[in-house]
Amino acid sequence: MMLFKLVMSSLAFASLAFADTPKLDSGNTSWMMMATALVMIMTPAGLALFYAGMTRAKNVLNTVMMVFSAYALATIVWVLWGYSLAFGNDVLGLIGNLKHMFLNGISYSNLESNGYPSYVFIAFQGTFAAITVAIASGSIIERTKFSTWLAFVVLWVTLVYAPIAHMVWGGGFLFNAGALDFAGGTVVHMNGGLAGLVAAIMIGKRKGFMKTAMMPSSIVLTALGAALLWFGWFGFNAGSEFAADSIAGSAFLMTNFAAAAAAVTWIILDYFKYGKPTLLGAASGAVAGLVAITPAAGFVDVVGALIIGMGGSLFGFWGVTGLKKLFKYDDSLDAFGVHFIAGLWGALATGLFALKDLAWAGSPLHDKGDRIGQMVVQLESVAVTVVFTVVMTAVVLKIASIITGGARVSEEEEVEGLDSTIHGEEGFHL
Amino acid sequence: MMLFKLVMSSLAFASLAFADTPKLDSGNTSWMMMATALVMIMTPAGLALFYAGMTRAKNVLNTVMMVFSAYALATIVWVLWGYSLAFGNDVLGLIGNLKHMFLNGISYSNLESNGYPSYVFIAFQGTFAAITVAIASGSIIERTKFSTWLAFVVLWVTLVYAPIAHMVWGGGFLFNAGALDFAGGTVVHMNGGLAGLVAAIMIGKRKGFMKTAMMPSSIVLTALGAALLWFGWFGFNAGSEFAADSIAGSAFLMTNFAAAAAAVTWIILDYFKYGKPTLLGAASGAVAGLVAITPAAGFVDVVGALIIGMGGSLFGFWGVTGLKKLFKYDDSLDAFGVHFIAGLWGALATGLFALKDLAWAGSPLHDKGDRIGQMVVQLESVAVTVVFTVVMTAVVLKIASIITGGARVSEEEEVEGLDSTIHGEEGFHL
Amino acid sequence: MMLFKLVMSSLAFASLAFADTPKLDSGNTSWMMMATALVMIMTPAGLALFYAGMTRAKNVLNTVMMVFSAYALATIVWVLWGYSLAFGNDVLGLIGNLKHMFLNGISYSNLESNGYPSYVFIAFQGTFAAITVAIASGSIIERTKFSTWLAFVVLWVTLVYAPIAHMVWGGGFLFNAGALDFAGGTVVHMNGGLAGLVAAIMIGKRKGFMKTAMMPSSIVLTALGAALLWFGWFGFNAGSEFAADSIAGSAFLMTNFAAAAAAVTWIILDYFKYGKPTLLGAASGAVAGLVAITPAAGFVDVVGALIIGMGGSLFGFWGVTGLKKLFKYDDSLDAFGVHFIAGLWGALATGLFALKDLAWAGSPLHDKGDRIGQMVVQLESVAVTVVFTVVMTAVVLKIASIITGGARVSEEEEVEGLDSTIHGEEGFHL
Amino acid sequence: MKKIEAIIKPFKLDDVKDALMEADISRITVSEVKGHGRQQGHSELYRGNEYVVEYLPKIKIEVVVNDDFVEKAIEAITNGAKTGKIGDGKIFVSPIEDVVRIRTGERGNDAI
Amino acid sequence: MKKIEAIIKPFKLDDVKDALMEADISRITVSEVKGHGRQQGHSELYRGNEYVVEYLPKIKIEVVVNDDFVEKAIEAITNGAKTGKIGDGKIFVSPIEDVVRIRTGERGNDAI
Amino acid sequence: MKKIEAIIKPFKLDDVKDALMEADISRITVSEVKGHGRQQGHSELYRGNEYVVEYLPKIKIEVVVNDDFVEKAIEAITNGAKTGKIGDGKIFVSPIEDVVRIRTGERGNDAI
Ligand SMILES: Nc1ncnc2c1ncn2[C@@H]1O[C@H](COP(=O)(O)OP(=O)(O)O)[C@@H](O)[C@H]1O
Ligand SMILES: Nc1ncnc2c1ncn2[C@@H]1O[C@H](COP(=O)(O)OP(=O)(O)O)[C@@H](O)[C@H]1O
Ligand SMILES: Nc1ncnc2c1ncn2[C@@H]1O[C@H](COP(=O)(O)OP(=O)(O)O)[C@@H](O)[C@H]1O
Repeated sequence: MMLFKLVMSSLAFASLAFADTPKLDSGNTSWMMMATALVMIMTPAGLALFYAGMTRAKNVLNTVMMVFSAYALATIVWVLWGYSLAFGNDVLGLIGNLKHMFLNGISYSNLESNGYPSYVFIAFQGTFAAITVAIASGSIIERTKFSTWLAFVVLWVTLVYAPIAHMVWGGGFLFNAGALDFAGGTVVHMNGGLAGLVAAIMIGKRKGFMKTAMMPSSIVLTALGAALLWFGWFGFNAGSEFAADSIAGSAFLMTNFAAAAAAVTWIILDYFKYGKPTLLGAASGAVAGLVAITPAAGFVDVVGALIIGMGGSLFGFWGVTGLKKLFKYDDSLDAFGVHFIAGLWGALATGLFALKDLAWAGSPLHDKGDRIGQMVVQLESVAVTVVFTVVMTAVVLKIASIITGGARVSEEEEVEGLDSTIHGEEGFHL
Repeated sequence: MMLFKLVMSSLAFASLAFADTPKLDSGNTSWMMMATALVMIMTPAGLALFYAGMTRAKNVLNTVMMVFSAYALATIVWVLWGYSLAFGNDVLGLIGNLKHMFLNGISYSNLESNGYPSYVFIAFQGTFAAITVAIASGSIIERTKFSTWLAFVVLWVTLVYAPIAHMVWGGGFLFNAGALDFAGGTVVHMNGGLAGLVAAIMIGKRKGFMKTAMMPSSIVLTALGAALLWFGWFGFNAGSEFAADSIAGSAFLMTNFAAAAAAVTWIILDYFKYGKPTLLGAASGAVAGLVAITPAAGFVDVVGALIIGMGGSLFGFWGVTGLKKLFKYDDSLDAFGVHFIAGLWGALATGLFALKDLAWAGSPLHDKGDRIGQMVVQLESVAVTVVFTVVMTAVVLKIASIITGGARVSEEEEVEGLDSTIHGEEGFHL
Repeated sequence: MMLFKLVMSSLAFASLAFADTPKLDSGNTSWMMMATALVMIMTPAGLALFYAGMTRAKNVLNTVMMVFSAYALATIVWVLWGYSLAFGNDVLGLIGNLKHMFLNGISYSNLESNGYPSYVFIAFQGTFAAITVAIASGSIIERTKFSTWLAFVVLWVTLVYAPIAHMVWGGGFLFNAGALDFAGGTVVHMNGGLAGLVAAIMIGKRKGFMKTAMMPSSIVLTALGAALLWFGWFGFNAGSEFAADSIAGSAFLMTNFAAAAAAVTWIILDYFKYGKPTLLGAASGAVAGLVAITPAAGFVDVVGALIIGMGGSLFGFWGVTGLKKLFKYDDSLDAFGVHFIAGLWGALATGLFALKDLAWAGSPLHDKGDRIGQMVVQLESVAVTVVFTVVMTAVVLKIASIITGGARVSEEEEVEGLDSTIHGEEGFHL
Repeated sequence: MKKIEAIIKPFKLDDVKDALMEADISRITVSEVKGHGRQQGHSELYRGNEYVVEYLPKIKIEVVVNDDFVEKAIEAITNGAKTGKIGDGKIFVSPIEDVVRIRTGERGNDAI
Repeated sequence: MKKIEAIIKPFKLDDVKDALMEADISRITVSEVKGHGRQQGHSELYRGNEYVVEYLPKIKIEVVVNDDFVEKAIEAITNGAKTGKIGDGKIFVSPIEDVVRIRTGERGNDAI
Repeated sequence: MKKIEAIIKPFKLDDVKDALMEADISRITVSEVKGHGRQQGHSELYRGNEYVVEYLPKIKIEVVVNDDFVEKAIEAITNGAKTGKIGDGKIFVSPIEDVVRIRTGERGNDAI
């Protein structure tokens, strides 16, 4: 996110008379609306299909429903109070105040410093909140009560996402530390993936986990989901420049390139380890690469993007085939294995590969050319996110679970499938 | 649609020497091309899947084919003569003349007043014509002859859509009344949904309607279709500002928010009435909310959008579960129940919730702060659309039916399924 | 492609002091980023589904995987050396040099003459390379070794695509001849389709070809793929103007119109020849029309677009139902029949229907009003492409085949299906 | 005890089931099969090639009954499945030597 | 030789197969069927209408054995498939007069 | 009358059908089953875990014939289905006591 930089530059401008009244830039407005639409499609279409294709046919609608409803609920929460908590005036460095509930005090005619409407900024940020919580669903699919999920989404966006977004982007205490996170590697991917793991451990394993074969309903859907995620990620990363300019163009190119490098890397890993290059692997690789490049997109050059992309797959591959087997948690669709692990790599790799010139003003790398200092800052912001997310997700899930009388469906429902038992529907009548 | 406003403002400009030669604005041009692409994807992908997922597997290709061919045919009709009938010089306040057939007299270098090419305006408007007639197919699926449908599309776009578009947007007699319809709640959604009902009643019920279970081929497809519709709707609503500006940004945000509110509302209604929150319900809710916010998108604030979205689901829910059972018409995929009913609510709610400042110049609300007067105008425009559409759709379908020797397939064809009997294909060989 | 024209106009500008430092245009940048995203979605989503729906269920993942991996690999090759080979400094009129490997020497802040970042131009061009090679996969599906395909993609982008792109767009010997090819009819569609045919003949027919019924897994997927292709094609064609301006708007409108005309034409042909209008036909028709209009999009008016679109379907229809039966090659998914044949028609029709005013400066038509001369140039560029592609594709495939120990899977693998034998996965567990 | 197997047209399943219920036969097992017989299949098109679908979708109903129910069952199925057109299908009767109800372990006639 | 046909609950397939393997019966043929019996199906919703799913998914196992394996097979299947709840299913035993192994042309007991 | 049931490899269906036609046996019923026998299934991967597909897709052909057609049918099926490799399948012959043609009500040998 370039918020930091934007603030810097508006400070710079502040000495000039016209600085506080940015003029509408139709090109930037056009781009930011499209970027928002692109990030939107990532959730109810991209992620929903990516996940749905991996679940068993008897739970396919429940999977889509969790993602779809997360998008809708998070959007409502965001407009009503989430945005205010994240971007309202700072309270103790931890959270924003509630002044902008219902977007109170923000006129449709307000413009951000790059000359596009504040309402578009709000909509754009809302799609980030939505996908973050939706990512977490991938870890707890096929066994979680739908009512618990709904409660969790509302609470989590309010009490976990909004504070973290505030700390990192909205003027909170991490805001001034100079961490480099171009488009939300920490706030979105590590955050969502880790919340998934915590929830997966608390809710427990699926019946038959590691024993019976749980075959994916259709990897065709997963591949289509990955393609749509890739498509939407252009808005996610290049949109996080908040302008249609050269940095956005660079972020765009690097995003595409890193994703491609990661997809091919996973294909190769599959080939060497198992002798069979899977389509699930290619799709997972693309996503891992996209996750890894997210914090770095606008800061790196071709070599950096290549290494970050390949590393995303390498670590993601290890996350879903190694780490998971080691600890035997049931991170069903690997939200943790892909989003957290590749996101962690990306956050650290950003410190390693960001170019001094492209790094935001205010970061140790940009201001003093201090790469070691930068790495320390990157680690700090990772550590804060991890601690905060683990603790708060556990609290929030516990509350959601109590409100709804337990987070888990009955064993019979799990065996029969959540589509028919919870939703009264079946995925396919072909 | 902002046409009304645009004309106003060009009148205002007319006193200035340079008013008649708008300059190209690359930002607005960029946005209007993308908005057109977004509305395009709504029909052959969004609506096609939304509908296909709800039909029985034996008719799934026929359903897609009706929507796909409607897009293609309507596009041809639009360029060849439809645009001219809708936006050509006024004839009796009812329809445009044929001067611009084949886009005669319109150069590729013509610009609209916001500085984007007239050809983009024509393409944008064409996608509206296409989706309107495609919506109607949802009511008559699984029993209608394909040849009749093709004839109907050509006639309906020519004789129903073009005149209504002219009356409301193109300089016809409703043009000056000051009705507020931001993006086509009346012209598109009420119009298409009502045409569907008329056709459904004329063609008659499907064999076994209300008796045998007609299970949807795959709600996964329906949910994907809804997500793509939602995505495209950003172009539909925010594109109807015809500029990348603050009002567009506001329309964008409100569209997203109202859709989210509506999706959650339908989930809750499902839960309370049947104990099972269905994915079909969540998807239908999102669409109902999008329909309802369409006429209001650029006029309302957060509270307005919230109420309009929730109301869209409330009335839509009643449309498909209450009204339909009461009158026992076979509106197969609920084009009427969702598009007309939620569209009607939206048209009236626009009068209730539009903000004076945002209302178009020339409307009673904007000019005199007269909300009652505005409601009267809204009712008037609804009434005219309803009467015109009902009568003309019946006439047009009758003609199409005569030309093609009856509008309905034989009973054997209906039982075997339209995919194999009409198209010689089957939906799935898995 | 407007490169030619751009170069012309920058030459014109060269006399002015400020010509070499174009200013950032946020509108053009916004449009070119979106256009790139649109072309991207054509490959791993549009083409992948278009093809996947046509293959048998046992090969559906392999089909997606070939397209998906082609996108990723081609993107890597493009950034690492392909771009330099295509657009680097000219060597012998045939290919660019390797100066820009790894984008060496190109700064993120470089702008193209229309004021958008060079990095966006590179990304945009990369998506063209990717789809071109991916198109070829359609001819050799269901029997080709995956390892051979990977090797082929790398070699073919390097040794076939990059040189042709250089000759036509990058300053090579066809660059100055004045051929009109707005968005890549020759470089992309004829090229990819012909490579497919050559490969299909070399690899041989599928077991049971022309004997057993090979039923498509799901035409629903094919139709969705066609819709996404259509959507992305707006970026492909209108993006090839490299600006959000009037010509782009015209290319946009004509693209949509020609596709619609072609879809309806194929429906009619199906109807008259077989009595059954198929959805596969409607989808194929749309694609054929899009292929045909590609070289002509920014040059023609409504009548030209209509004839070109209809002709695309007419010749495409003949390509897949007539020509193929005559010569009995196994062009499995008709990459040759649709892309080459309709592309050839489009290339020639561009000469016939391009308007003098819209033709690029430097072409015989524009400079001297010489349509005959233009036709000769069009034929020349077609002939060069054909000869070069046929010879080089054969060479490249031979090499790929040798490296990987034969290009074809064993008969048992072919019978069992490539999904399980090569990838260890199955398309559907429903 | 006999097993009665019937191959019928899919859209007749409900009628056959209702007829069996009326004859007090309420336990049946149903599966999807494809039949090849005198009835002609429709044809499918792919790229202009016409493939006759040689196997028509049929439903197989299996019901195991005590000997005195055999004629009733045949009658019920015939009534439910008959359209009078080619392709109505067949009923096959075969001997069953033993039946076990898994839940209770009951055997023979009682287990049916 | 006898054919043993069992209709069981789908999620019991693995247990039944394992039990048969232990009884040295390793060749089986399995198919998906739908059962209608005393067990009640769940219901599906479509637009607020509730449709009871009258046919429950079941698995049919077929195994042809020599006469001295019949009781073993019945016992194995019963053990594997039993939950004690309604819907556990049935086992049917019927005579087989001849068996041919296609690969070798062997006949009768040897071919099983 | 006998019922001849054969479990064969899917890709041999066309050959078997043709062989039966030549032997003047033109009415058959076909269904998809899964077989477990000596033939090893391929394995499927999911996230690096290898699952052996224990059940291989097979086709079951059922044909009911008069007694004098039994050997012809067996021969035809054997010829059509044989590849000589493990997994070629089996043919089972069992008695049928009665046959009814639903369309006409015909019984016994005439109804076949
Ligand atoms: N002898 C048989 N063996 C196995 N299946 C048969 C036999 N005769 C008929 N069938 C099944 O019954 C179906 C209907 O038979 P068909 O010959 O089409 O009609 P009809 O019985 O009315 O003459 C066939 O498709 C086939 O599945
Ligand atoms: N007489 C029968 N003929 C055919 N199938 C039967 C018969 N009895 C039971 N079945 C099959 O067994 C299944 C279980 O039977 P059900 O009556 O539900 O339970 P239970 O055997 O425990 O009383 C049924 O769904 C049906 O498929
Ligand atoms: N005794 C049996 N009972 C039921 N099905 C059998 C029996 N023997 C073989 N089959 C079926 O025949 C198929 C082929 O048998 P298999 O043992 O693999 O090969 P082969 O018969 O060549 O030794 C099996 O997959 C199974 O479906």
